[in-house]
Amino acid sequence: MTTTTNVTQKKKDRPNLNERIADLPLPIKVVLWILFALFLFALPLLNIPFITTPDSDFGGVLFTVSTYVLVALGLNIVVGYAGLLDLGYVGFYAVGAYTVGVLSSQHGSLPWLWCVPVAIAVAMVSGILLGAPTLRVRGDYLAIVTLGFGEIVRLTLVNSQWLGGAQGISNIPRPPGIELFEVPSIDWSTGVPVVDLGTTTTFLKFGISDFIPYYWLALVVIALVLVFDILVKNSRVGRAWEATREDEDAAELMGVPTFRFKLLAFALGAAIGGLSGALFAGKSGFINPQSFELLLSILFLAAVVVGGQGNRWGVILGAIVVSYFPERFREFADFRVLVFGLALMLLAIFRPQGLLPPRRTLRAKRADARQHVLEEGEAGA
Amino acid sequence: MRSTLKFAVPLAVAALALGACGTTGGTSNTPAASGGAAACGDYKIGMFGALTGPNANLGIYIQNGVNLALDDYNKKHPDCKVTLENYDSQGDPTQAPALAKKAIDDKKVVGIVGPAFSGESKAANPAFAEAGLVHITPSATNPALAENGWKTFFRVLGNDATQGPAAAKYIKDTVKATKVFVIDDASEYGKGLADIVRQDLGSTVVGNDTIQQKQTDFGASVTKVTASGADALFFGGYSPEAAPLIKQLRDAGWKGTFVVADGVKDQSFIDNAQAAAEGTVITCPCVPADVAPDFQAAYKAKFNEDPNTYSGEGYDSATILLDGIAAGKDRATMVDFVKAYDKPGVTKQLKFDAKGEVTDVKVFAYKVEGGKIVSVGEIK
Amino acid sequence: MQFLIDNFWALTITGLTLGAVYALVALGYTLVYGVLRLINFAHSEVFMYGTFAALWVVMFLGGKAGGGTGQVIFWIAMMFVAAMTMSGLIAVLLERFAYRPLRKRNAPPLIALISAIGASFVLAEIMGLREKIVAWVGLEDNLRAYVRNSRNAVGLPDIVAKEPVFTIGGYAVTNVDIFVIVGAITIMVILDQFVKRSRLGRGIRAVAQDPEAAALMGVNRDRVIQVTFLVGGVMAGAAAVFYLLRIGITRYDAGFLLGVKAFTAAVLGGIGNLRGALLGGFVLGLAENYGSAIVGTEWKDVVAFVLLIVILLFRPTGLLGESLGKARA
Amino acid sequence: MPEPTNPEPVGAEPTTPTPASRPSTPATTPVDEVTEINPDVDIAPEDIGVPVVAEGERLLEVDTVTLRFGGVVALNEVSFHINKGEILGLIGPNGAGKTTCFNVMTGVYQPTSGVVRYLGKPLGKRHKFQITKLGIARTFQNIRLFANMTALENVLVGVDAHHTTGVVTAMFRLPKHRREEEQGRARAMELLEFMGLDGKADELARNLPYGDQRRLEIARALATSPQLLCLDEPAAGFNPAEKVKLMELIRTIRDQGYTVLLIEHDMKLVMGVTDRIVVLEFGRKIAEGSPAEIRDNPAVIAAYLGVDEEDAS
Repeated sequence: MTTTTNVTQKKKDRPNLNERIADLPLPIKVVLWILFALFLFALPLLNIPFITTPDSDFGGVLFTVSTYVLVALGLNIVVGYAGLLDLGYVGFYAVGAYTVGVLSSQHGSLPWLWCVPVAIAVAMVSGILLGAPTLRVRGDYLAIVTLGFGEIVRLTLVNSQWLGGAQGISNIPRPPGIELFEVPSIDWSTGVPVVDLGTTTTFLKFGISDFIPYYWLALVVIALVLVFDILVKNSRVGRAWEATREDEDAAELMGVPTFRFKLLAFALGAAIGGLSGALFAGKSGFINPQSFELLLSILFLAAVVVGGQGNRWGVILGAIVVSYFPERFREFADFRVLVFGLALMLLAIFRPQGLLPPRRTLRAKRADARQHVLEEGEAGA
Repeated sequence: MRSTLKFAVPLAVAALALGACGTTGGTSNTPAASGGAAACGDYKIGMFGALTGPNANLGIYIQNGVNLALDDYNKKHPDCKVTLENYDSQGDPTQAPALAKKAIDDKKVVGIVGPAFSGESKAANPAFAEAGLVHITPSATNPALAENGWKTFFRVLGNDATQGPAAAKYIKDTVKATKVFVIDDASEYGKGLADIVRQDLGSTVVGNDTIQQKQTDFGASVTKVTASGADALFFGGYSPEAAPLIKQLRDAGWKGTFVVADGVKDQSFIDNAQAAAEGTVITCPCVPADVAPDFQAAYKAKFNEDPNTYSGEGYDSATILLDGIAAGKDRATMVDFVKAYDKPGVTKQLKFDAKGEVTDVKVFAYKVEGGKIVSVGEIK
Repeated sequence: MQFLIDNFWALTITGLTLGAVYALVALGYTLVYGVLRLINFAHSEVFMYGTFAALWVVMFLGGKAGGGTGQVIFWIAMMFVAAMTMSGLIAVLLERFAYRPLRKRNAPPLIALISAIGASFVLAEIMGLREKIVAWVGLEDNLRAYVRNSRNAVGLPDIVAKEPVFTIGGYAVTNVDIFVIVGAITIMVILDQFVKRSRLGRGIRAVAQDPEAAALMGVNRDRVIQVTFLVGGVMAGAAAVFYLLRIGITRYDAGFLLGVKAFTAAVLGGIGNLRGALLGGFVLGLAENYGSAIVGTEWKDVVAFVLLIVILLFRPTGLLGESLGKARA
Repeated sequence: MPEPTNPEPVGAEPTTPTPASRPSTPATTPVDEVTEINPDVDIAPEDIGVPVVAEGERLLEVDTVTLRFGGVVALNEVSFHINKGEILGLIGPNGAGKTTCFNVMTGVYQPTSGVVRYLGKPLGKRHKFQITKLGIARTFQNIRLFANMTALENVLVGVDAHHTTGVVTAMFRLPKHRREEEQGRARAMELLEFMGLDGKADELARNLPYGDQRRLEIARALATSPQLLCLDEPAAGFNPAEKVKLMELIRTIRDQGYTVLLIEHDMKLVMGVTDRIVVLEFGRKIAEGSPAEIRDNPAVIAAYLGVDEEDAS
């Protein structure tokens, strides 16, 4: 479907970046995408000054960022698409991580790879178990119910010895790897980039302290989830979610089984949360309830809303902001959280639609502006 | 896509400009070493623990001790100063591994004081062990930490398995309690300790309860304690919960003896519980300050307060590493140096067994009297 | 279970005192929700600032154990004045800087939650960093006693000696217990009457019911919202004093958990409903205590949240429903 | 009922949950160029597997339905029926229970007593979406489009009512997904074209002029391929010229094979377009008959006496 409103016509003389990219021939677009993907994969090795975190290992930070991105994509289905306010998302993240922990170390010795599908399934089931009775409560009530769920999960982890209690679970196996070749990194310490053969990463060795392979793994998982997200969103399912978010009663009367679709969103969101939890467990080898505090749920939600709920690229950006900046600006030390809080407030005030608002709001704004101009014109005439 | 390219070009320029200034912004703010002596390795030691955030108290007490040790060293070695590199984990095991990696990648770091908590230790220590970087913890007391076969692991204080029995012994022999109630805070430290006490006291335990960290209202626990008729209460946990707990117990008219461990040995416990803190028995595998008056005086001179929990342990941990640097050890040879170390520190004789546990562990009993923590001697 | 029966009154009275604090804080959530339909996430910090104000004023007045009756009454009165002023002020500032700019820009409702989360971080961290901030300004010598160890808990001097007044079912009810429960209910009744009878109260109800109609009727919405925040803040200030008298200590992050509980109480009773907040607070306080007695203290919060979920399943708008706008509020 | 029942008084529409989804009100939106419909586009209902009665037979029957909210009797033993292929008008003064009646027929409310029969069988207790699937579709008195979705997407949601694509089908782009998507889009575009909205398929619903929003609502309802199309005051906020167009539209829709139930205030419109009329007052049926009969019915005249229909809403 092509848009033929006067908006685009008016802007034809100076098309914006998105449109210029969209106008590029397909092969060039593909090449650009591949280059971009390569750049992402190479990022922890490039050690680009200013972007690289000075006070913490960049590979490790990038892995953390990518788990946030994954979580944000999952939560975006729940909050952004289906419009359900979930304040307990960390619960599913914990369920995923602990499923891996329990099966691979605490009460079993399954390899990590086997645990991942189980973790996804268990998280999904927990999403359905929570959602089935509670999705009938509306809006803000759901927020507190999910918040309660997150806390129930955490407290159960702390107080249940079967799950390791406060000690957590150690010795979780790593993902299987194959050691193929060494990838050198770039050293900038002299001011010009030099290939540093001394600091290398073994391609696909999931070791104890080199987090770059985990980051690569997370990137692949993100790519898969993104494809899934795009395919599902552009279908009957995505439309049903949006309709439910816009007007639940009207959607129901237009033949959308809203409850079923809300539950579906909840289950899929939970599954993705569980998947990122499983990744986290596989990377850190040790989990305890401290990694699943309520505050994390709030940060996850902040990632989605700050980025632009409903826009997958927006929430990715939001997740990066929320997880990367506190690591990048460690030099603020004790003032980090304060500055982060201020940044959230300023973002809320100056980018109320999020950093990358969803297409719908962008277009709505443009159309509103046009209407405004028309009205003014009429008034003037 | 084009935006990325556009973005990349000025970035490269900026990076070059930065590079021209001599720093990349990527390295830490280490002052350039002045000494040109061949022996001077421009070494650093790392401080790994919570320095900001809600758990920062303990980390800062340790850091103060470490800084004091560094001052001593640098005064003696003005040509070849050692600097401190902080790895602020906020006590969060999620952040710990990346920080550990950062420390490992910085080849100038020859040893780590920390990690301060048991949780972050489990997350970070495997990486240290793999890299062969020594880490001496001044505060992580979980006994299981020593059982992982980490060759680089050392601990300058007694673990919960040494303190727990001592606390139980004190309750039995000195307090002579016949009915003991045991409460823990579900934390790794508190629960671990309380479980040992429960086990050692056996049938004299008349009741158990578990509270949560950050809890402030203990109405139900207070009712349980008073209803049990206990004449002593052991609490495994930290001072933020201990203060309101004892306060609310005393308000409810409970008259028994309150026994706690080193997690509560903290002036803020007394400041906050005030009159209710009087008579509290605190066990601690730490030497009373009057044993090392010089350290106490130096600490007070520098930080304008008395040394606090684990400051002395922090000082000792750093001193071991600094002695190693003075002896010309680098990262690879430091492990053996620490393993063979045997010198008196401010808290105890510093000598380690094969697992990295300090051998000379004494547990002392302290009592709150007149708003001060006073030593009442070793628990033997 | 036997334990619960044996100690029924002890658990009930302590549960009620805790519930009173929940209820007063819950009012702030409920009022703001009623008028703006948003969760004032930063309300917990409003409460926390109240506890510090009350504490500081006692320190400033040199309050200590063993004061005469007149002195104690004066100290407590000053605690209320300080805490209510501080909390009210913080609440109004919060509205002014975190919410009003969003309202003016017609931001989507969720973004207000983000702004509130940001504000909550900022407020808590300012309190947690007060030592450094004061040092920055250069006042550390004058204010050391107030800002020392700013990440640590701070205790209220023992200004009130807790005396048993009468015994019920083996539990000696203390003067503080009575003061907290009676005081909280009295304040609630006053607020209820204020909302029901005063002009401003009617304005609050009108805006809660239908903002557009209220605007057409000449109600100044901004002013009503400001007053709502102020009233919610003042209630949190009162709660702060009761909390301090009962718990005895506070900390820069003391608000968070209590805020979650108070919000739970508000939802339990029916958010937007003043009497619901009172009922929700007391129910939650009791449930926590009874739950601790039956299944163990470590499951106290789990009991609270499970209760919430169960109640919402059977009464999706809380025990008393949403009704700030309706006459019976 | 599993859903929380709406506590609001009789006849009131449930309020929209968030301000964002509230479509612009007629007062503020300027009425743009009048969109012309294309009556020649074939929009006949698709075969959706619902048994169809013959022309002129009873499609839906309201049988002595009573509905109480607490102590208030909203509907009192109301009975009437709709025949296949006709346009039935449901009229009455404000608060007569028209919308409530409507809600009972579309499954929003369950009758306290009495029964609604559809294709000869009781409608019974069903989810709202199931009733839509059975072939009853409706529009709303105050427009309730999916404001932040495009016109096309709005209609697609309606078309989707009879689709079954789920996550797995969509994820692997199975043939069913492709087939449903293609057919769905074709049908949606057909409907938009019929309504004269095909040029605005990619506009967000909230940005459409008021008249187009009304038409889009009808298109969305038609998209569910209903046996019975219920229009709740479709002419509200229209000027006389637009009302004439609307009458034409309703007739065309009927001619394409739909049965129409029309709730309307505007007597002229109702008289001009309907085949039969049912009149409600205070929850009771006071008259039923052809427009001519209703016009002369003394009870109806009494009920409407002094009520200016033009301003009634």
